[in-house]
Amino acid sequence: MSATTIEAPRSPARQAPKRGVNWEKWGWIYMRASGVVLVVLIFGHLFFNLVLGEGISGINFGFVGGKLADPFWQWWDVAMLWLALIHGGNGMRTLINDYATLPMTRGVLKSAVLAAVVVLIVLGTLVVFTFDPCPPGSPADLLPSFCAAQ
Amino acid sequence: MTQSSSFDSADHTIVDGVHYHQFDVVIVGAGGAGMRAAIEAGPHAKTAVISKLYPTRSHTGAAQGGMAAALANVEEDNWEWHTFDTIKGGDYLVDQDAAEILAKEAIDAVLDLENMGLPFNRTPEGKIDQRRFGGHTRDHGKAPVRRACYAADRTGHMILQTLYQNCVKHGINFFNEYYVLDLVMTNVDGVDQPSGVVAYDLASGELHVFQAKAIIFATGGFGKIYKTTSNAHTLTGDGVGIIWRKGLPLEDMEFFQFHPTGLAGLGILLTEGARGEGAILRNASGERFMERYAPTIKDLAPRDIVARCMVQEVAEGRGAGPHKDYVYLDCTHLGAEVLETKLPDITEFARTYLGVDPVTEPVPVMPTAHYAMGGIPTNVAAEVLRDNNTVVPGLYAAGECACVSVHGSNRLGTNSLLDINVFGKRAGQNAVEYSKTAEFTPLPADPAAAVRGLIDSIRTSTGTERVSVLRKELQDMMDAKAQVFRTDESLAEVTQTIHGLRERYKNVAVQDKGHRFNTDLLEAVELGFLLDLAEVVVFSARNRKESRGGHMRDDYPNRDDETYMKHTMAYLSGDPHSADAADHIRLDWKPVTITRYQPMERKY
Amino acid sequence: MSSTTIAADRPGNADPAVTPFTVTFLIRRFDPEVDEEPRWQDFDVEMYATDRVLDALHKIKWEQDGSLTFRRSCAHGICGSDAMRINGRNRLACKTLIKDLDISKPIYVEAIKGLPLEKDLIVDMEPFFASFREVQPFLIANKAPEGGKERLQTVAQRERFDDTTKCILCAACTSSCPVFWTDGQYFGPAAIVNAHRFIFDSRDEDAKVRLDILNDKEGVWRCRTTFNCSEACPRGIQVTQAIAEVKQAIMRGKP
Amino acid sequence: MPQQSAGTLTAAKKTTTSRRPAGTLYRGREGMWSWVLHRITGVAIFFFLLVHILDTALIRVSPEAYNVVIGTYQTPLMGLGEVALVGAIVFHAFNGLRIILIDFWAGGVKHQKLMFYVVIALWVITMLAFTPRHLINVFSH
Ligand SMILES: Cc1cc2nc3c(=O)[nH]c(=O)nc-3n(C[C@H](O)[C@H](O)[C@H](O)COP(=O)(O)OP(=O)(O)OC[C@H]3O[C@@H](n4cnc5c(N)ncnc54)[C@H](O)[C@@H]3O)c2cc1C
Ligand code: HEM
Ligand code: SF4
Ligand code: F3S
Ligand code: FES
Repeated sequence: MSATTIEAPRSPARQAPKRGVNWEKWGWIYMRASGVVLVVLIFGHLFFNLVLGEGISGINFGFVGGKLADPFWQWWDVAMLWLALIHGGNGMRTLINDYATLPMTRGVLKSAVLAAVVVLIVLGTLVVFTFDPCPPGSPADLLPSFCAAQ
Repeated sequence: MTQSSSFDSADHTIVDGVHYHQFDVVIVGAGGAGMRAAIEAGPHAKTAVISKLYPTRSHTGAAQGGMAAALANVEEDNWEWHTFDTIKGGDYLVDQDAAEILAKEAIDAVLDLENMGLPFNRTPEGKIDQRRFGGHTRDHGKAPVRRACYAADRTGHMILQTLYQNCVKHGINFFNEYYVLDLVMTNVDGVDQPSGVVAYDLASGELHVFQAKAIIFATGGFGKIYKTTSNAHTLTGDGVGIIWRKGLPLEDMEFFQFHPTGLAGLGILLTEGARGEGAILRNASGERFMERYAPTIKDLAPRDIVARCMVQEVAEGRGAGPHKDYVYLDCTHLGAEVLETKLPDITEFARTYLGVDPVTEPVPVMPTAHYAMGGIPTNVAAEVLRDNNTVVPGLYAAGECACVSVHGSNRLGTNSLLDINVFGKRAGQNAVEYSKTAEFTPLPADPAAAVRGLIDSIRTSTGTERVSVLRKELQDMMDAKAQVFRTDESLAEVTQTIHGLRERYKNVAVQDKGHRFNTDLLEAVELGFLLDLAEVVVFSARNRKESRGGHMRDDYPNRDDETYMKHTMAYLSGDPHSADAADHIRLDWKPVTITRYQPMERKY
Repeated sequence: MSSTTIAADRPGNADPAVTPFTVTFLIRRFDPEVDEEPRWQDFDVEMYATDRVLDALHKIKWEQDGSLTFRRSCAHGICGSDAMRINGRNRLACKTLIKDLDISKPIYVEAIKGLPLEKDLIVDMEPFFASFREVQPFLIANKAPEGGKERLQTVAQRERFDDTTKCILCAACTSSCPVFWTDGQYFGPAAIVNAHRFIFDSRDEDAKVRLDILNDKEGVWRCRTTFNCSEACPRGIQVTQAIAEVKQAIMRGKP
Repeated sequence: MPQQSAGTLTAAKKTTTSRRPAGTLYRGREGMWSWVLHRITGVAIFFFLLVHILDTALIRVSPEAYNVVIGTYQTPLMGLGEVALVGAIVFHAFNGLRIILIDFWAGGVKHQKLMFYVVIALWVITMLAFTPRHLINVFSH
């Protein structure tokens, strides 16, 4: 009882991608992982800044400076900065891939997003870690309350 | 262009606007039979499959119930019993050597499909599961046997997909939405030899000539000669019609099968597998009437018998519904579980199209035109016959369009999916063998001339007749007068109608005069084939003054082995427009091959 | 034709179904030999509640305008020829009953989206089938089955991929996918469904290759779970579920 | 071969074939509209974030500079804008969680519609809690 033997398939028209890091897959996973963490970070951020105390009206250099003097909030904001920018940047890349069909436009737009993300991550990180909550010579009423004690 | 894979323009030449291709093997039709042949031919010869539909649109996909093979996976069975059932089911008009091949090779045919990936339902041990089907019995009619291998009620769908998948695997060349409209014959030493086919590319309206060493016709059935049918709109019998117009014979055309359980009024099929799983036919009063007609196997009697009994019940006033014009298929006792898992599609059909839920209500059914037992005569090697004995070298046919004859006067359920696989495979193999030694037969000058003439005359016609009107008249007439029961009188009436329609057909016009995707034009061409075939069916039926299998003559209710134990062979022999069909159709007989089983009375 | 059978022949009809009513169809026409742009054309058709949209198209073609062009074959939802956009959603014309539509307004019928329009309701299916072919939609099993018989498979193993074997390649899903509309490069749900059918078949030995193919730039990761595919599938295949399972399999590295 | 025959084809073939149909708006269901909203909110948040990082960076320049810019955030008009922004973030966040559940929770696909309505409900609740509180802060100063 011999069944028909079937020969090897023709080679696929689109070559199977080579092994190695698969950016599409990891991008997809990253969107989800960062999303979960971002919910906590962003909701915490919004709650602390907009809901507690006087909300938006209470925000000024003194408030922010006071927060960022605390390593806890420093790391909170830096984490949010990195995760959100990369998340958003990757999301924008998806959109560009979807809607920009010309290779030129695609390239330009994606470079722009990449540049914005890199610049802002560097800038933001530097700001958070290098800034001085009590810059000398500034009017004391603008500064966090603890500056006076210095 | 819509062909699938490796066809490129370098492969063909264009002369005077007609494209010329050369292939060793050309297969017309991408249904089950055509693709099974392609899987054999493709790897060994330069092969093209030409199909008027995308392969997966072919009507093999509509088949539901199963494919017979005596695997004996669930109970004792063997191919001899299967052979006997096939012969008895066909009311002894079966060529027994062919039936033996069918039953024997069934086992490999199923295993081939499984090995190609077909997802059959499984037994608890993991083997292919089998179910009961009409007319399939153990030990020569003792009791129903589980012989039909199945995949839910989608067996045909799975076969079609699996075969297409394997064609993709082998990189078969498909020419999709190409309508083959002519077989090219070249006169060599006084004998007409096939040298190619002419196809009309639907997308562009251009003509293509495919020169070939071997040509396989696998174009399926022609149920659209009837109004109520389980067949697709596209089953217009083009292939059979082409062969007919070449003056080659058609065999046993009077035998058309009416499937008992079509959705009433619509004709959409509910598989016999439903009765295989235990569903019961009931008349208006709820009586299980099949007990009266076939006490042993009741609802699982062969289709011709069940269909006849149903029509009789209705005729005698026991039909259900406001017009008392249908009976019920009762599945309610099967339970939702069986219906949803083993018969999901037909359950959905009843719900969608009749708004009837088979789980809780009986479903209205009536017989529906289903299967052409007759067709292009072939021998067991799938070679087309020119007369009772001579083959046409290089020309093959397989599937529903062919008549081997394994189905005789009535096909058993599940034997057709088997037929397309067994004889599709044989056709493919033999075509390759033939093409290895044969030379191309030269094409005549301008081989596309006839098709061009046909197309142009329809396109430019300024006539007043509409295709749809003529077609409807034909179909209504065939349903009324040439269906389950026929008489000389009713058949004579149809012949008259067809002659009238044929005259009007000369005056048919289409509204779409364009070249691209002109389906209007093709419907007109298809109607031409329908008229031809309906006429042969009716003319052959008039000539057989007996009742046998799918052919039931009210005026001759008995089987007459003395006179009619032989196949009808019909030939086109004159101008089809002549008023008297006898002037252009010549009928002849061909003996039935009997090996082991002498004709007996058919009782169930 | 069975399709134009008047409702009176039909059983099981409630009375309202027996009286015909006029339905207006707005059909998006395009004749490549004449038109620069597709245009809408309306037709009034007498219909019964139990008729299908395909019946309406036939009535128009056969009684009013023979040049109306569409594909169809089986007329009962198993061949996959007649996927089209009916009132803004992908449907098979032969499975859409008039009674399920709001006939107080015209019924909009147009070709499926995202594939090149050829004529009226016909699109070029070739890109669709090309994606299908690329996922290697066929059983790859190198070991011969034991004793030259069937490969064994348990009922549960068979059940694992049952849903995706139902696909009729009608393209209703792929052409309903907003991601596919954007640039037509995405493999599309139908191709993934057909890959799924083999990835999860216990008899198949090359799931890895298909997973690799779908791990591609235009593969499963482009799916944004918009569920249009699942809503459109006339066979009731849980398309998004199948895509999710393929994503999981890629992450696991095996089916 | 005669010109009008079936075998000859008018030339304009390629120029008229490949065109993408536009036509009516696709009537997707919950899944599609949630995605449309997710996409729009994602982009909106991204652009806001770009600006927000730049303005926050001003704390490195001088307290005065920062306070001037943050002052503009405290106007009534911007206050309403902030409600919209928070609305976008909240929707994007909840729907993001819905997407993650669809992807990783076995019952996610089956319950995606229900989850969409849960997202809407949670969004309404969150906004009902946030908006009055925020607007009071904006308008009471
Ligand atoms: C509803 C239904 C249920 C059935 N159930 C069963 C069952 O359970 N078991 C069973 O054994 N049998 C069953 N049958 C019968 C069986 O399915 C068919 O007889 C069989 O599938 C026919 O296969 P085929 O390959 O010959 O033709 P088809 O599958 O009909 O294919 C015909 C092919 O020919 C092509 N073609 C036709 N004309 C032309 C042309 N002019 N040019 C180019 N190409 C052309 C078409 O495109 C198509 O590809 C059923 C039939 C129906 C209708
Ligand atoms: C608050 C928590 C957040 C969660 C839970 C979240 C979740 C997600 C998820 C799961 C996706 C992937 C959607 C998909 O693949 O279909 C996504 C996409 C996206 N996100 Fe977020 N996100 C959050 C915050 C943000 C922020 C802060 C930004 C802006 C910087 C942002 C911008 C985007 C963009 C632009 C996309 C792409 C949209 C698309 O492709 O349709 N998200 N988000
Ligand atoms: S998955 Fe459904 S919608 Fe998509 S092609 Fe298959 S049958 Fe059609
Ligand atoms: S419609 Fe498209 S986005 Fe995903 S869920 Fe379906 S493939
Ligand atoms: S015509 Fe076959 S699916 Fe509609």
